[in-house]
Amino acid sequence: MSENEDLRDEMRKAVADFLRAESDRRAAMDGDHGYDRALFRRGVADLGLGGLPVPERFGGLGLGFAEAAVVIEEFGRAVAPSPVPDTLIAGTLLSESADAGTPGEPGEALLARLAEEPVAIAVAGLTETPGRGPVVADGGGLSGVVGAVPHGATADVLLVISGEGDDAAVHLVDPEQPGVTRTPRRALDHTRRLADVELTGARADRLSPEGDDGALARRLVALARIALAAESAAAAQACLDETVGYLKVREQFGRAIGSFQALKHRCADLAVAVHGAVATAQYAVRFAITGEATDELGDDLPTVAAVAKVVGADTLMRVAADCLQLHGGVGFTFEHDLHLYFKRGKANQLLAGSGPALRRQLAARL
Amino acid sequence: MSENEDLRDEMRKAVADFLRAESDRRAAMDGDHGYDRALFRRGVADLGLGGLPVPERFGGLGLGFAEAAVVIEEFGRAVAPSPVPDTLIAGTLLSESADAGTPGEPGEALLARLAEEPVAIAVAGLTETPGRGPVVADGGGLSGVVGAVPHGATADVLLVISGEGDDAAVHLVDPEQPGVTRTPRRALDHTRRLADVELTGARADRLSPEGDDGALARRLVALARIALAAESAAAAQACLDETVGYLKVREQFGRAIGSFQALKHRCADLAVAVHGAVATAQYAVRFAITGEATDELGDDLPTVAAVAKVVGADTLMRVAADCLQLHGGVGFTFEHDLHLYFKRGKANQLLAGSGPALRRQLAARL
Amino acid sequence: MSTGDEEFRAEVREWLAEELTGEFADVVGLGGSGREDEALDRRLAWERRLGSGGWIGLGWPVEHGGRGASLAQQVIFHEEYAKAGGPGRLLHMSEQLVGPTILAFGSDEQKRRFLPGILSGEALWCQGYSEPGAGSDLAGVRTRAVREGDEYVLNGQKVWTSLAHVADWCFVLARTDPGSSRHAGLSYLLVPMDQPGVEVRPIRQITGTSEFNEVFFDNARTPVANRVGDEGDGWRVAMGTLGFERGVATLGQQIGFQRELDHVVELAREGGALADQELRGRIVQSWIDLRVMRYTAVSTLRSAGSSVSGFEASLSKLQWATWHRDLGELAVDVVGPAALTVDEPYDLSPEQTSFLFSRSDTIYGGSNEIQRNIIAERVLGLPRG
Amino acid sequence: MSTGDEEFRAEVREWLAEELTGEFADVVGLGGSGREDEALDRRLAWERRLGSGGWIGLGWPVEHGGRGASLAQQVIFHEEYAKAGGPGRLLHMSEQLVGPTILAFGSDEQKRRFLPGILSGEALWCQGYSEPGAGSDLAGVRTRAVREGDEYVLNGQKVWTSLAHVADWCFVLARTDPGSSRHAGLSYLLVPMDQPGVEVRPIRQITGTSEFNEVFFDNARTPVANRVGDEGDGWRVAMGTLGFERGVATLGQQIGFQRELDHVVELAREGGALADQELRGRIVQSWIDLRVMRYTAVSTLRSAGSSVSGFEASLSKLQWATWHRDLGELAVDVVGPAALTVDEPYDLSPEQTSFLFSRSDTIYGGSNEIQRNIIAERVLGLPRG
Repeated sequence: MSENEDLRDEMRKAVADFLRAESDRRAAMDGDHGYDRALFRRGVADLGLGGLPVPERFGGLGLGFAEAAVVIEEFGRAVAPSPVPDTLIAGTLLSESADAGTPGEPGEALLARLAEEPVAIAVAGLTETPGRGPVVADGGGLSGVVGAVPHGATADVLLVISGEGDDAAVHLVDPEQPGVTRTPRRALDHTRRLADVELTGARADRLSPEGDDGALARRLVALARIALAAESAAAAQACLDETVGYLKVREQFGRAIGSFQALKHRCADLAVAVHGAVATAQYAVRFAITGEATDELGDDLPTVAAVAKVVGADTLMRVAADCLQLHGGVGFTFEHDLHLYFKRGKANQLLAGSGPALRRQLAARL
Repeated sequence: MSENEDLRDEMRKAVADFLRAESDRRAAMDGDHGYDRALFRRGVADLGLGGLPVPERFGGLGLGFAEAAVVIEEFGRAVAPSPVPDTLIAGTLLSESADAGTPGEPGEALLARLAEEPVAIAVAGLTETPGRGPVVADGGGLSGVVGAVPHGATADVLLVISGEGDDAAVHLVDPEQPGVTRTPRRALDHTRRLADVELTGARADRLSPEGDDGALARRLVALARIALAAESAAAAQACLDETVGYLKVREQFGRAIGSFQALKHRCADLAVAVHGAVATAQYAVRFAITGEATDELGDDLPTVAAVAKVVGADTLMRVAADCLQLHGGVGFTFEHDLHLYFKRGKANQLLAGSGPALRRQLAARL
Repeated sequence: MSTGDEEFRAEVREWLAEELTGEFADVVGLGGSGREDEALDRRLAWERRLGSGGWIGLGWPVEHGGRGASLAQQVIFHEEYAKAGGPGRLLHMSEQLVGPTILAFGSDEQKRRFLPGILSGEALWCQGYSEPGAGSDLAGVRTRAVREGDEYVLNGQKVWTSLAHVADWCFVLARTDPGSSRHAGLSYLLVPMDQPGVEVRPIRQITGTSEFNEVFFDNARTPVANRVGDEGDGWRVAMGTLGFERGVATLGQQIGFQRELDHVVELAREGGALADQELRGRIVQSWIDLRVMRYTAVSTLRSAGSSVSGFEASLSKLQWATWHRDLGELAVDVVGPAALTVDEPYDLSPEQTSFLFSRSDTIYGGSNEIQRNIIAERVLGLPRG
Repeated sequence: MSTGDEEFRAEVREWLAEELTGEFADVVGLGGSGREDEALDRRLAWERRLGSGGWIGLGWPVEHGGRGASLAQQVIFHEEYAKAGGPGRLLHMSEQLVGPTILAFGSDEQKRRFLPGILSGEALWCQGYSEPGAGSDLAGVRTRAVREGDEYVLNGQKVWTSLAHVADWCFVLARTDPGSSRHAGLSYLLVPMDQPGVEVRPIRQITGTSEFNEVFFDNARTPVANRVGDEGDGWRVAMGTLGFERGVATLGQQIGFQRELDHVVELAREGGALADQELRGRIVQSWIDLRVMRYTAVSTLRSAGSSVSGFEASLSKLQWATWHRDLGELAVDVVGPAALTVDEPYDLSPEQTSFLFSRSDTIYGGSNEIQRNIIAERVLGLPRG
């Protein structure tokens, strides 16, 4: 265990250094892709980010979700615009399928590609699409409309969820085919472009084993929610750290405003919230790895993932909002980065199951 | 208007002085009645509290709900155990009926008695009784069980609500009859004893005019909720005033703890809440008097009364809870009066329509 | 409400109905929070129309060109204006801040010179108070004004100056005594914007738009005769009318709030959020809190003489700013995932604008924290820390 | 979790199952928050049984009579204890506060003399820290201890001393240097309770009951040999093990919390509150927050070496105290109007007790405000005010 922790610490540092040195967030979010394609290529080439979860027999690093989560956290901390997080989730799912012997030939080919070259994968169907039901899979391929697909317009491959509940299934879809129409959408959160994806009898390779009763789709949803939890918690930590630093130097009334007790206590409450969100995301990551059906409280993975998602996103939103207030006017300017965290917070609350929707689901368990 | 305001200021002062000089809250709340019966008699004799709303032709002072509310506020400020508030509400309702020419002979007789001698009236049926429906009125009298009747076991007269909605009606009931069984209940709030009242074919005089579609009962409920709002707001103000005073003298870390900004800001927020609750109660009192069907926001009296009740009780609860924390350990002792406000706050939240229930009703208007 | 007030209300309503359906039908609903720079020309024209109709400076004394209207009548005007969908006012700095200041502290000459332009709706003013180093702590002002003959020469930077790019004048708090600190040594100066020494740069905000500006004074000049009050007495002059800023406008503002909330309820009904336990609960609490604000304002105005106390101004600011900010967030939550996207290039929906822009409500014009300090120390009498 | 841990868990579970269904079946579920004085004799007997079973001082070094159990094993014990419904512990002050203090700072003689009584469950200790003038500000202690020959003579008043009426010993923070102030000049003294100079008066609380006491020292005496650490070094001694107070007990405590929450959910289901939008929302948020607390504790223990940091102790206290207090209020709200009445004379339901007694959670053992100060200054490094 401690060996893995060392590895993860190294990875954390490597990714953080890479992002700090190379990432120009402002240029990336305004560019054509909404992210820095060259940076993505270098990240895959230099750090092996694409092949990180891919089993070694396909040429990957053979690491697991814990290491993927570390990378996702660092991208979250920097609110870096990038398809890396979703690609890692997809890669993790594919690799698990490969370990279970069920990825099929197209899945295996994609794993090999991931290890080899820069491939951006987008996941479609995590977020409720207003006025639309789930994508339908039948003999004629996949059909339906999926909104709010992160980096969906620029992704090289789509992972699409069809159906719902026990009928849900995961499919690989090549976006470059007539049956797929992608409409890029500017997002409230500048650091994560979205797309509407329309499928009209799109050819697809089903990843879910027949008769898995929606298990693979549930797993994908859980991994995606946990990833959002991890990136949110890390972003909240970054936001709070920056703010505490600012409060130590910003003076008003002849003293550092960080010496005013009302602000200090607010920061203390935020620190408690962030600590809780980080612990919750970490717990969820570990639980996703151990693969046990339920934990000591009797919760299953979808439950733990929903809790983590809600806690992480709510914490980021709360922290960013409070930090904006603590900064005063300057946090309200576009030039300051705080609003990127603030908008990411709201986006993470709404993506992949909104807070109200997930709490409604959790309440149904009571 | 200003003449009435002068009168109300005088009354406020007279009642406050009376309570300060004569009321021994602790002895009263532990006594047999749960309130000081002798004090009640003197209040009726010296200040005319019983006959306050009673029209002059019945020997009363002929004042209105605005003046009754002033008295109720002062009893709230002192969390004085007394049937005066409920008696004033009942007296107001009866007087309004008399002005409309519909109180009937028993109602008129009671008005004359109120002006003459100490009569405590309890109102039964304001608070939901768990597991029980409303009281049923038929040819055989009133039947049913009503819980949580304030001062119900010691009252000289009961005002009972039967039915619900458009079928609701108000009745005068003599508690000293075989059809009425009263079970005194010790209350969480030491300053307001409660009783369960069981009616088995109890003789009753109906106050509601036939075919009033529940109007008089609705009016009674509204007046009772507004009275709770007024007493809650005044109690919250008293609680905050006491706490601010304490913070100015209590020293820790070598300085008055009221100089710590985190506590100051909390007090400021409480002051805003109290100010709002006071204004809300006053608005509701005035609206109850003007008798217009709706106000400029399109709200009717039941709506305004529900808002006022919720806001008043929630504010008292919040203020008392925060004041307890601000006092530290000493507020946790039975000897300190803070817990009386704290318990009154919870009681007022639960009596005459709980917060969740009223908010549910208000939400239905949206 | 007296008969006279009802007649006044009818007059206001009639005038607005006529003007806003006529020539100015196109300005209905424009401007407002986060959309301050919308259709500026048309709205400036509308201000002049208001001025010629005699609706500016309603409460000002008759001898200075006002109507001497009562507080109740001023409230009526703001209510009817809001109900009629009158566009966001551009002259509130002129009418509600610098005008009353000149009335209270200005010389006769200043009154003669500056008030008519405000009353006619022609003179647009902006506020030069905040600086990068003097936000919540206004007394930290560092902009200097040095006397040279009959003029002051200004150097320094102001920030969060809305409408500075179109304003004719700026009322500036500047340090005229170079050795002074804090409240002492400040003066209140009226500075013409159209001169080489004044540069206005828009601040790009969280919304992507730019209602606010930075104003740079680089040897900007204004005659000594444009100083309001004594030299060094600027703090008292500036603070003397700060409570004025709100007060009478509150009830009108709340009608706008009610309309915003109604819109959110409508969205919730259409989109299904009204059926969600949590969003429904937040909506009803917002609905209740708006009523508390309204009842508080009604109570304040009932008990007010001719002005609103500092406590009530602070309380009202804290109340509405927090409420409005929370409504902004509630609005996007009610919209749900559809609020994730915006139109190109970054064109926000009203709910998204409200969500983002309302974050400034609790900061500008005295942050929530400053209001809490004021209430704790000046109203509750709690000791300074 | 290692195999050894699983064996240890089985051992704990087996022992508890046997003892709590046997002779001590009657103590199951007794005591706990707000019911600290319930069935004291039987619970004291149970403490002795725990002691004879070797379950006290689990983590203490073997050479001092402990088991040298790992943090994980201590957690396992607390968890299994809670799951088995073990009664509220009376010896936590002994085992978790004074014991570790003597281990860390005591003389060999003190260790020989005092530790065995704690380990056997026979010596009951109470805490003499807080005073009427020294609540949140412990360094304001005014109780004096003056040296007379081989003894200290104590005069002063302590407050919030739970179990003082049955305790054998009190560990007292007293001022031994009369001219000193604040943290300097305090000493940590072990004082026998059974002497004429010690008077214990119960404090009647908001619940009507009396778990807490005032302790008056009126020329109370204790040998100088009963001072732990140097004279004047009492602050360091007392603070040295304050973080110890929580930590390992947290996960066990949370099992109790989960049980309380389950009970509230059950009440809500039966009484209909679960169908109410608002109460349902509050319940699910409480349910989520309990998980966050648990995950936080798991994370703390995973990363902890042999002790828990001050940050984590403060954080955990703030988290659980606030959560538990809110649960107390939620419980009566779920019960609804039925919570308005109590049994004669003032006999509270578990929900009512929880509602009232949990108000002390956020005050004692370092109030929420104190914890926030600690986190802001010592963890975030924000400057002192």
